[in-house]
Amino acid sequence: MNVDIVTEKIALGYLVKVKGDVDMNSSTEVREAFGQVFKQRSSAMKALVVDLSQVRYMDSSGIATLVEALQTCMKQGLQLRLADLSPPVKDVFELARLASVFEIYISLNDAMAER
Amino acid sequence: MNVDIVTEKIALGYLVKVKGDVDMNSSTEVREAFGQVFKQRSSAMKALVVDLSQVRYMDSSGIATLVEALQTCMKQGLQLRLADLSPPVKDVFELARLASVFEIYISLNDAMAER
Amino acid sequence: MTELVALTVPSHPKFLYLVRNVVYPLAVNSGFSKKEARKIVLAVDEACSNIIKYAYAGDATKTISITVTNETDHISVRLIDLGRKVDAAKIAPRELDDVRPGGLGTHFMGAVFDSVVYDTGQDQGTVLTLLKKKKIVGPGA
Amino acid sequence: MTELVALTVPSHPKFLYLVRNVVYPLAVNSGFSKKEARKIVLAVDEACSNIIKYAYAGDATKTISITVTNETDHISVRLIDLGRKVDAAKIAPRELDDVRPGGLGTHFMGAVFDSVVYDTGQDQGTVLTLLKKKKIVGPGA
Ligand SMILES: Nc1ncnc2c1ncn2[C@@H]1O[C@H](COP(=O)(O)OP(=O)(O)O)[C@@H](O)[C@H]1O
Ligand SMILES: Nc1ncnc2c1ncn2[C@@H]1O[C@H](COP(=O)(O)OP(=O)(O)O)[C@@H](O)[C@H]1O
Repeated sequence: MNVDIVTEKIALGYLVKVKGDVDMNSSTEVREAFGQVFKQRSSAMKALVVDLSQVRYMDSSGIATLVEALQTCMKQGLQLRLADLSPPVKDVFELARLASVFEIYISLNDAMAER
Repeated sequence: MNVDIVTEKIALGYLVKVKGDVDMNSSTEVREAFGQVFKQRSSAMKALVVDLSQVRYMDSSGIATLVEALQTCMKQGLQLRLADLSPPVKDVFELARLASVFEIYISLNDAMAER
Repeated sequence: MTELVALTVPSHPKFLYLVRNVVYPLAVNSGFSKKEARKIVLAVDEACSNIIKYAYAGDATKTISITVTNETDHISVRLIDLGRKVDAAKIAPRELDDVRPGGLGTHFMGAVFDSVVYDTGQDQGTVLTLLKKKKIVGPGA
Repeated sequence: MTELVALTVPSHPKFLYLVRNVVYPLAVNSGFSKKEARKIVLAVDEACSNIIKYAYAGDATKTISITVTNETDHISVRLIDLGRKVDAAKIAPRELDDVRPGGLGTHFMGAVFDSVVYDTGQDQGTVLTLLKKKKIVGPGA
């Protein structure tokens, strides 16, 4: 109910679009969406792109979910690209001083560009 | 804070655009905006058009304000035209069974057309 | 299943939006449509306005307590004030064809809720209980 | 001027959005910027999550009470639970350069609020008081 997740196959690998509130109630759904992507893992896959432009709220459980995804990506030799952070996401990244830990792209286009 | 009101001079007379919540806290502001229009009254003025498309909420104090405005309009020989009722406004009109009392226009364009 | 949410606000109309902010999503999450939820919010808002106007005669320094209980087959909203007791016999929604400002609030409450009960049996103030049944979709739903 | 709003919700994470729905506009209306208000909401949400996780060990049938008090020079948010008492000595926000999931909630509370006080002096549970000063614009503002 509070979060809407859409996963799409893209040239680079997968795009996960997260919309709504990512809190203790809904972060499990985000984690499951990432889990699905990791299951589809193939050698052609280069990156997991996460569109955060429609996130209205994110708390530490959302951050924890992203940190876990980053750790799985690193193990699997994948890039985790976070795109177009909404103001509430920027706030929580700022407070957690996480901006340097993640690969953050200003726009979804930038994040989806092959590199 | 909960309501935003913009008044414009138009060919027919005046257009009042109401945005936000019209409740016991803010209906006075709407009443005052109508009062300003009634003060500007000239013989060239035919109608007071009220754009209700951006009203997120309206309660009985909002209805009371519109009924008062209708009464003043009738005394002054003016038309009161309500345009583009938002769903919450439609709800409260339905519950108050007021749809037949007011001149209601589906769109602002219709309401602003000379007749 | 009984889920109870309680909100207490000062008896000033500037806090009515908070009541709406709480009641609307609770009504939607209890299974009412958006349109039904909007009407529930309207009726509760009118009940709060009446407490401010009549029970407290405009005194903004008192409090209004609202509890929303989500049960399997209904939602109930209870409004508690510590003001002048309601004379329930005097509360009569006006005839709708009498077009004039005022008199609509109690009509809305009756039109939206299945039951509207004023209880003045406490030492102080009034407890107003509004109850609306859910449309049960299937057996055990 | 003291304005008090109180909200009580079940200790289930699906009610956290209600806490946010109430705290955000109160913070904005008390004079905080939208960005500050978002951070206040975040810290309060984390405090509620911790009550659910630690004080109630995931039991969703208990209650969390939140009061928000808007004073002339500060806003204070008080969270009351009736669960296992906090061992305040054990609550230490983790070092931020230790990148791992978890340990951020208490860091957020400390970063956002000017004071964070856990009181276990009651018979049952914990009272957490979060306080944030307003930037006073002029004398007497
Ligand atoms: N909480 C209350 N306490 C005392 N009297 C009330 C209360 N609520 C309603 N009333 C009485 O019922 C009448 C009808 O109320 P209502 O339908 O809300 O319309 P209005 O407030 O516009 O008159 C009021 O005028 C008032 O006399
Ligand atoms: N209300 C509470 N009751 C008991 N222990 C708590 C409470 N809040 C926090 N703690 C303790 O403080 C630690 C840090 O909490 P926090 O920073 O919110 O991160 P996390 O919950 O992710 O571990 C928790 O792991 C827990 O041991």
